[in-house]
Amino acid sequence: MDRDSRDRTDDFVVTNDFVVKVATVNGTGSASANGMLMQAIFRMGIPVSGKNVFPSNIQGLPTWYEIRVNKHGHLARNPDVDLMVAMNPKTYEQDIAEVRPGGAVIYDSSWPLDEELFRKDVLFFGIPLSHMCVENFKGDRERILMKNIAYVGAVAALLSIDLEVIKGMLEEKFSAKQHLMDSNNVAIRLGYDYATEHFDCLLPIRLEAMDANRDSVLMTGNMAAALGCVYAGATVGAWYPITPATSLMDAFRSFCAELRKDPETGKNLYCVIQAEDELAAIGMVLGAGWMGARAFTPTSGPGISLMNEMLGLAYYAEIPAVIFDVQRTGPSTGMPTRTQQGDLFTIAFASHGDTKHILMFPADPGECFYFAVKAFDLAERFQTPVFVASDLDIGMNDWVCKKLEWDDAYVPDRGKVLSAEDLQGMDAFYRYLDVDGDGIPARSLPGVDPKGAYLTRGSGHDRFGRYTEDGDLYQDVMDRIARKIEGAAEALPPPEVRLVDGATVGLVTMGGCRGAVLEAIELLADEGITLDFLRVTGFPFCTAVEEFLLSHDVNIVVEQNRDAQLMRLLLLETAVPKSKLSSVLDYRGAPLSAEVVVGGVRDRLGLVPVEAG
Amino acid sequence: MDRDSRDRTDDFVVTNDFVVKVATVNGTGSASANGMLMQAIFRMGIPVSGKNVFPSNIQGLPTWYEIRVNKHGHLARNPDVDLMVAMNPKTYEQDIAEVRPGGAVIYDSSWPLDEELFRKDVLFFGIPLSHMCVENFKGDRERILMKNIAYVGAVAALLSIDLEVIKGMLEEKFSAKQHLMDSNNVAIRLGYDYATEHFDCLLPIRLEAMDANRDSVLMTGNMAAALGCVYAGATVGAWYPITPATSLMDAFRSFCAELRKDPETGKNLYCVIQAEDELAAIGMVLGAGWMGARAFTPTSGPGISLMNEMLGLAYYAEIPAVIFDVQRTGPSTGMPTRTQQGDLFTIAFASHGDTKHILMFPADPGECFYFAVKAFDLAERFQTPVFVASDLDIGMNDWVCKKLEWDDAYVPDRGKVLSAEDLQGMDAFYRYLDVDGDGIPARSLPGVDPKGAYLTRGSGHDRFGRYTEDGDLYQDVMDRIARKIEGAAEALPPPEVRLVDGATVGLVTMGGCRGAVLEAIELLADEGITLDFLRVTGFPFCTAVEEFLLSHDVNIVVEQNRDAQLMRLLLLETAVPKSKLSSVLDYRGAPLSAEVVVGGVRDRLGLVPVEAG
Amino acid sequence: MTQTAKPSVRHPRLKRNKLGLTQRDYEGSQSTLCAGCGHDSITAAITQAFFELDMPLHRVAKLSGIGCSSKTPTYFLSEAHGFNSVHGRMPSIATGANAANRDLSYIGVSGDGDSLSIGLGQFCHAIRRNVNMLYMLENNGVYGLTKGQFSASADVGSRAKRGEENRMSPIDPASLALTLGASFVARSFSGDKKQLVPIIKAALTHRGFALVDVISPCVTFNDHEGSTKSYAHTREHGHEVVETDFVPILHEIQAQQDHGSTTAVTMHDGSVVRFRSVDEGYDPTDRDAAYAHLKELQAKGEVATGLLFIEPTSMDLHAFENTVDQPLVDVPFEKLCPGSEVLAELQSRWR
Amino acid sequence: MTQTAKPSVRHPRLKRNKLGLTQRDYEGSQSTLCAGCGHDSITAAITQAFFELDMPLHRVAKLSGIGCSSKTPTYFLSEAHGFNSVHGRMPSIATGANAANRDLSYIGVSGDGDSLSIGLGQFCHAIRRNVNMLYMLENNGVYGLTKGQFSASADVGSRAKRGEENRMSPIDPASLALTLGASFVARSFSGDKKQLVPIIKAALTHRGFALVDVISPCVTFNDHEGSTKSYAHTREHGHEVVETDFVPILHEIQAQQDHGSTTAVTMHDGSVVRFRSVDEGYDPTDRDAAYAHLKELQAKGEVATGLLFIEPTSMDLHAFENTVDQPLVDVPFEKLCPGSEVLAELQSRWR
Ligand SMILES: Cc1ncc(C[n+]2csc(CCOP(=O)(O)OP(=O)(O)O)c2C)c(N)n1
Ligand SMILES: Cc1ncc(C[n+]2csc(CCOP(=O)(O)OP(=O)(O)O)c2C)c(N)n1
Ligand code: SF4
Ligand code: SF4
Ligand SMILES: [Mg+2]
Ligand SMILES: [Mg+2]
Repeated sequence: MDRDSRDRTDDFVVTNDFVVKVATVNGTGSASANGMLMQAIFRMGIPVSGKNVFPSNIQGLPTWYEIRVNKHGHLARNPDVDLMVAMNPKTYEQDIAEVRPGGAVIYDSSWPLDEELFRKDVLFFGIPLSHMCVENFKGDRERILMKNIAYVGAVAALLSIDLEVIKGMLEEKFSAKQHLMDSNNVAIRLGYDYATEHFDCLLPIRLEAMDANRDSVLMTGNMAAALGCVYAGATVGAWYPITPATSLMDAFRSFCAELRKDPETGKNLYCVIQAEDELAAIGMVLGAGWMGARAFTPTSGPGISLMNEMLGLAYYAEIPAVIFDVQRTGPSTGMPTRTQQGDLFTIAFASHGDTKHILMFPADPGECFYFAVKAFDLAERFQTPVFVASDLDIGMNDWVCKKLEWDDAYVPDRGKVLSAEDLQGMDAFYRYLDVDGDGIPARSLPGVDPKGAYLTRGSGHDRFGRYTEDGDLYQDVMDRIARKIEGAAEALPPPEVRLVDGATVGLVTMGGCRGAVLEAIELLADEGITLDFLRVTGFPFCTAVEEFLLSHDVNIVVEQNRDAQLMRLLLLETAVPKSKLSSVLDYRGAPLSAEVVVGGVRDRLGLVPVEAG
Repeated sequence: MDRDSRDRTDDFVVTNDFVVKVATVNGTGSASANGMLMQAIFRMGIPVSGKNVFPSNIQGLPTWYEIRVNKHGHLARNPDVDLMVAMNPKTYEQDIAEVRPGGAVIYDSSWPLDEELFRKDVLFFGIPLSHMCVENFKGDRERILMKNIAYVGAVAALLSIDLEVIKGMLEEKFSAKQHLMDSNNVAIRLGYDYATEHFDCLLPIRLEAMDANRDSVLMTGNMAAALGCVYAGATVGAWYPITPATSLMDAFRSFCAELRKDPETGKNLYCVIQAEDELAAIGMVLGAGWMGARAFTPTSGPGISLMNEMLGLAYYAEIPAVIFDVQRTGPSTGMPTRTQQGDLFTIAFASHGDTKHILMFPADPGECFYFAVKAFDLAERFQTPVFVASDLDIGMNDWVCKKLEWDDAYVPDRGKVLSAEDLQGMDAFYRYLDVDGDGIPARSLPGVDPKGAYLTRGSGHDRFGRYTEDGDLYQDVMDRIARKIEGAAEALPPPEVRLVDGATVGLVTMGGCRGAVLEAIELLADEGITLDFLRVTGFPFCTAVEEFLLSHDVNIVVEQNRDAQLMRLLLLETAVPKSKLSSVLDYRGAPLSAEVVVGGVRDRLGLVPVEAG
Repeated sequence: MTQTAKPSVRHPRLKRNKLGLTQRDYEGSQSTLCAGCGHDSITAAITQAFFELDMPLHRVAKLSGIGCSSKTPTYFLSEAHGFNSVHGRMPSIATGANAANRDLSYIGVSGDGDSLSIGLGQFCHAIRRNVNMLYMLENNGVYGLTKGQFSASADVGSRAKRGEENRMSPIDPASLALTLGASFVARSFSGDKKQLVPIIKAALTHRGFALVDVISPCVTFNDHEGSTKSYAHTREHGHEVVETDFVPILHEIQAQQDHGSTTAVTMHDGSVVRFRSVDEGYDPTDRDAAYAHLKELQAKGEVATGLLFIEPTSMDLHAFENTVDQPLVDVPFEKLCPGSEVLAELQSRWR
Repeated sequence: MTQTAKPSVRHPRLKRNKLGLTQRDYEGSQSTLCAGCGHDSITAAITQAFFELDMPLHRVAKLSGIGCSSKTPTYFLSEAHGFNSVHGRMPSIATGANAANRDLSYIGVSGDGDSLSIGLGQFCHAIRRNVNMLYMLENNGVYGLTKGQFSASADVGSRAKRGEENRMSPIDPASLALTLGASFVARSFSGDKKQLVPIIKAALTHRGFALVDVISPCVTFNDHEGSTKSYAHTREHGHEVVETDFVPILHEIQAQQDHGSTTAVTMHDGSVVRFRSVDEGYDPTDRDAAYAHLKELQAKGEVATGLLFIEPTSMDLHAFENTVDQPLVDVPFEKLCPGSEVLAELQSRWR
């Protein structure tokens, strides 16, 4: 990104617009220290984001945390590091190399830094963190933990984070554990005081309290999606642990433990089953969905692959199910702790034979909540699996989001479910009969009434639900199902569209790319390039999506996979001609940055970058 | 189809151009009787095809066999029945209704036919088959079996099948079992004599010996594919039984039992494992492929769905594998004994993440043989799974095919496999290094040399084969794999192209639709509609495919699935604009007929059918 | 909803159960299996057991995988909901269904291919979770529907119709279930309705996973000489170790009056299963002893039959998960959705 | 090919084996597991066993699924080919590999999640096929890599780090394997190298599927009080039932000279495994007795360890399939392709 995109005060100090990156070792407690740092900035009312870059490992390998502060609210990942908190000697070399000229490095000066690592164009702040912790704390474990807290103190001092904010956080966190609160306070002060005492040369970046977060909270997408499941009235969850989806079910369980106990008996108003694998997890969801429960499973790519057969069954036997695909870098095991949007084709057409599934693409944790609720409504209304496709970045990172709201008038859309009275009032019930002409037949639930009984099956059946090997009767049902799924297009959340006067080029994206793309649009606007914005939120695509694409000369689709999966879906499933489509791809596993989008758009439009002024 | 498409002699008797359909009950031995009928016609040198329409059941349900005789060699299914051999009272009604006006019905007159079933426009030949068999044979089982043979005799008489031909067949078949030969001969005569004696009114259809089959044999696609595996040198086969793929492995085993015993020890020069499921079957194939064996698995849709995770592993870890997808009607269990071409999308992009697989589409059993051999070459050359996508019709029905030929100079294309000497001569071996610039790295096989050792993995790796979570190193490998797979386009068997002067419309198809489409082209030519022909044989598509599509104003893609999967693949993967694509679909599970194609093409071109002259 | 109709001749004098239903009402549509298939006899036994248990038709959920055996839910209880799922995955579907609605009676029908090959993992884990269901394993040693390949339950030395001999050791569902801690393990023979019906009733009454492994000959592919799953072989080598009698809850129990060798086990609903050991000292409540006895017989080429093991007080899925007594599908939305105030409160912690 | 380098300090006086290699040569790259993880000790034992068996490095194939345990093939024998596959599916890959090349030494490493949940079906079927391999099940009662969920081997009453108690009955790989007819079943403890190394050597020498179930504590998620798979608990409750000694083929065998309680079993290659029963009368060649003893100890809360059962003469996959002795990958194409004449002959029958 061009340096000049940052607002600088006269004395070349940038306020509330910079990137801090912390390099540590995983399994040492640094994750919670970094979270505190981000939370403190959040509490100062400043727009902030934190991206955890962690290895597929439990302990001892390099890990990073990237905090971006941006007063304008641009919170996509920005790889341009202003301050590196280099706590892992094993990665010193690459960490120090990453700092932008004029930036700074904090390191642990308990041991001297290798001469070769110093850079002239970067400030170095050595703090003897390990020494201080050895002096002040007892036991290896505590010393390691407190070193993290100590660097938080130092960063707080250098960036002018309000110490009271941090103290408040510690009080909340350790209210029950005085001992821990004490050590944490000591550690914070160690770092803070050392920095204030030793460094009079100030950093070129600084924080200043704002009031941008009044209506916001910090949450991860998995947490929000789990809460959506609670609010939607989901009662059965089945899953097999997999990064980055595991925390969704962890969150569901802990929300339920708090909010879903029967007040009288203390028993659970939900049932969460750790399945033996993903084939079983989706099987359990289908079993529960068949019974009439709202049921879901969170998983990631490998799990989706394993669910393939059952997804075809659900499509063809028309059983509601909600699947959260928290995407990670594929194919195969790939990079389990890196983000991607690589499963679109797989989920859109999962399973052999002719299928097409309903997909939703939340852009942030807030949408994870709302889309989760909607997913259950759609799954029951259309009697089919609905996929909520988020990704590791949305699912596992803390995002600053608008507070969630809930309308107490909400009534679940159960779709066409027949009650015992309905059934009794009917001449005969036929499971797959399109009575209303919308492709959606009515369903009956087991146990309700003998008149509703039928045999659900994945084998050939006719509109009456009877087994068939007759081609015409088979086709009749398949055609109706196709119609039914098309009908979902307009029932999905509407796409996000932002139009500018005179723009002839559309920038199209989905999910977590939103922030980077919007930021890129602003940056390009500064260069005089105006772009319209379309964020696709669901599949099958609604007419608004098609109209947008048709009404622009070029649509550049920005997404995080190698094969332009969204662009190709748009090509397949709208009337847009090939000539109007182009794409910008980044599939390296990190959350998307505006820089990549800007570069890509310039390239697609045949423009050269403007000179940094 | 218009009646007039048949050549009639002056006395309105049609020679060598008609359809016989036999309606029986499965599990009664009718399948082999019907096969005899077809084989006899084949031996008379007349072009013939037989389509078995059987239930997903072992015994007691209706089953049909459709024999088409066509002197011009048009052997696609034709639903226009001239002669119905109605042996199953449970389906009399629909069977008799299916006969074309002027056609005929043979039925078992041991019991009187319901008055209501008679039609004025159809000839009825009652033969007391059951009575005759009760009189002439002992025991229920034999009586049931021989009834089938008896109707063969009757049909032979009515169609003028050479009795000597049938006798010759019986001699070959029962040379070792005099008793069976005797009963069969008796039964044949029973039917034959009864018919000759009682029916002097002749059928409007008749057979006359030709010499069209001199260079041909009868075979099923599964048999031929299995033989291809034998000739390609495949040593490891793993599979889980599934209709319609099971007979492929049955055939492989019996060919191997005959051709692949070690002459000295009598031990097997192959290893076939009945896996516990398809996940295991493909796992075994990958294990064997990794070791350097040519390994394969035959399966159908549900198996493909279950293999999804492993297919992504094979793609990303670059392990050769050959998968035969003998397609059946999906989704889910669907109609297991009906044909379809519904798995294209699933196999083209199998597994989560960015993937793309090599596919081959044989059109008949002959191509099943050649494509099977080629598939192993391609799998090893490109170090990736290769799918041979046939279907139930090709795989399980007997087809008249040109005799298979084998070039003894054939040397398997093992691709870049390093020998111990190669390895010793290298400075260092890196598994995923693109030394030759074609995207294909060299591989080493376990056990050959310590220098070749590396760890195969489905997790992130760099070009050296080392584990990585670095986005750039990951991308490097993913981009190379994409390049590698593109390279396969021109290595696949060339598409079949037939151009006519002045045609601006292309008729595009794949696999078993070939016959019906070519016949339709002739029929439409008679109406003055000229069409070019393209049969796609593989994926990724080669430039010849793209050029064909681009050079026609309209390309009508004929295929057997609901969602126009081939047309959509062509749209995605060639430069053809949407405006040039259109499609004709039939997905009711029966082999395609020219009638459907003709109707579809007329409709797409906005033409009305010409009046029957 | 009606399936393929069965010629419905009503005998006016047919016996009626407490619900006023005849056994005919517990039937389904006409079987399409081969004449003589063992599975059809099991269907008949199931029909009778449900009838005799006075089970309301629509309160039963019948599930299956894929195979000839898995087709049979169509042939009984046509007024019960059914789910003919995919190959080998019925246990997970039953688990999810049961999680959602604990009040129905669950019967899962599967084959040896369905349960012991492709479905082995799910089968074992349903046992572990002690899902409250009757699991009917219709065991014929082959894959019937795909035409006679050996299944994993084929015995060493058993011969296929075409002559090959199986040499891999079989997976014996009963001993496997005992090893895995199953709470109810029975084995029977499709040809022995007298033994089978009370076992089915006990299994349906048992709270937890009740495995009923039934040797069910495949007349088309595995009933020849040389097969160890043929009618003849099973008749000859079946060995009843314990006789079972099922006494419904409301019947008067004459418990302790029997001979010394009789034990009675009270089920969670108060009904009673009475055992009379055929083999001296056989105790169907001692898992390890049952296992040892099974293996001993097996070594002699005999197949132990009867209700081999029962642990009537084990915890089932819902006990493990501590779910409410009311079926989750019946819990009103108001009790499930915490509402806007709670949402605000919750979020106050997320700052 | 080298993996992440390990500081390679060569001690000139290190012991060398028959191939002239030191134990260092049998190592792999630096472990990235948590300090103190049981799996690392198993890696060390594997390294030592291969070294002591004088195994040529590149004649070993090492496979694994996914999990912390499944990462370990990177940490030993860096000059052997390896295959880190997908979760739970290593057995099938090993089966196919072995089918193709029977001459390599196969070691599969898996975890309790990998083998007993997602991979249970494949695990059981590899046992049934008696695939010739050492199957190392690094058993810690939890899913380490996904951060500590209970696995299916978690014991009843074992507590998770956050306090919940497991109440489902565990799948015990050793008794499961015995039930399924496994030909070699051992259990050990990662902390007991003395016991583990000879077991690994015997397992590698055994022709057939050799299960080595090793309790391997997860220090990060399952080594606390209340866990039954912790170091402390395993040390306290481990119970060696039989001591094993492996005598390579060329060593002089002093077989019958020992005390009365020693038995010796000769392996197919002529090497000998000697047993000394710790528990009086324990006979590691009697499957059912071994099972009974295991269960008896289990009932007392004890974990039987040692080479629990061996059947050295069982048929392996290749015996079942009657494959040639030469590895199939080495059979020249000429012997595989029947050629044009045969093709013509064959087709003469297809008319
Ligand atoms: C995924 C999948 N693979 C294979 C099949 C084919 N198939 C159908 S039934 C069956 C075996 C059935 O055997 P079993 O469960 O023993 O039932 P049986 O017919 O013997 O009663 C197989 C392999 C399938 N339907 N689905
Ligand atoms: C298909 C699939 N589902 C889930 C995962 C996530 N996953 C990775 S390792 C693991 C469990 C590993 O447990 P275990 O085998 O006991 O190994 P440990 O880490 O305890 O040694 C899981 C669930 C995956 N990699 N693939
Ligand atoms: S094939 Fe066997 S199992 Fe299937 S219906 Fe016939 S007899 Fe029964
Ligand atoms: S998490 Fe547990 S199993 Fe994994 S490396 Fe750490 S201690 Fe070992
Ligand atoms: Mg069976
Ligand atoms: Mg584990």
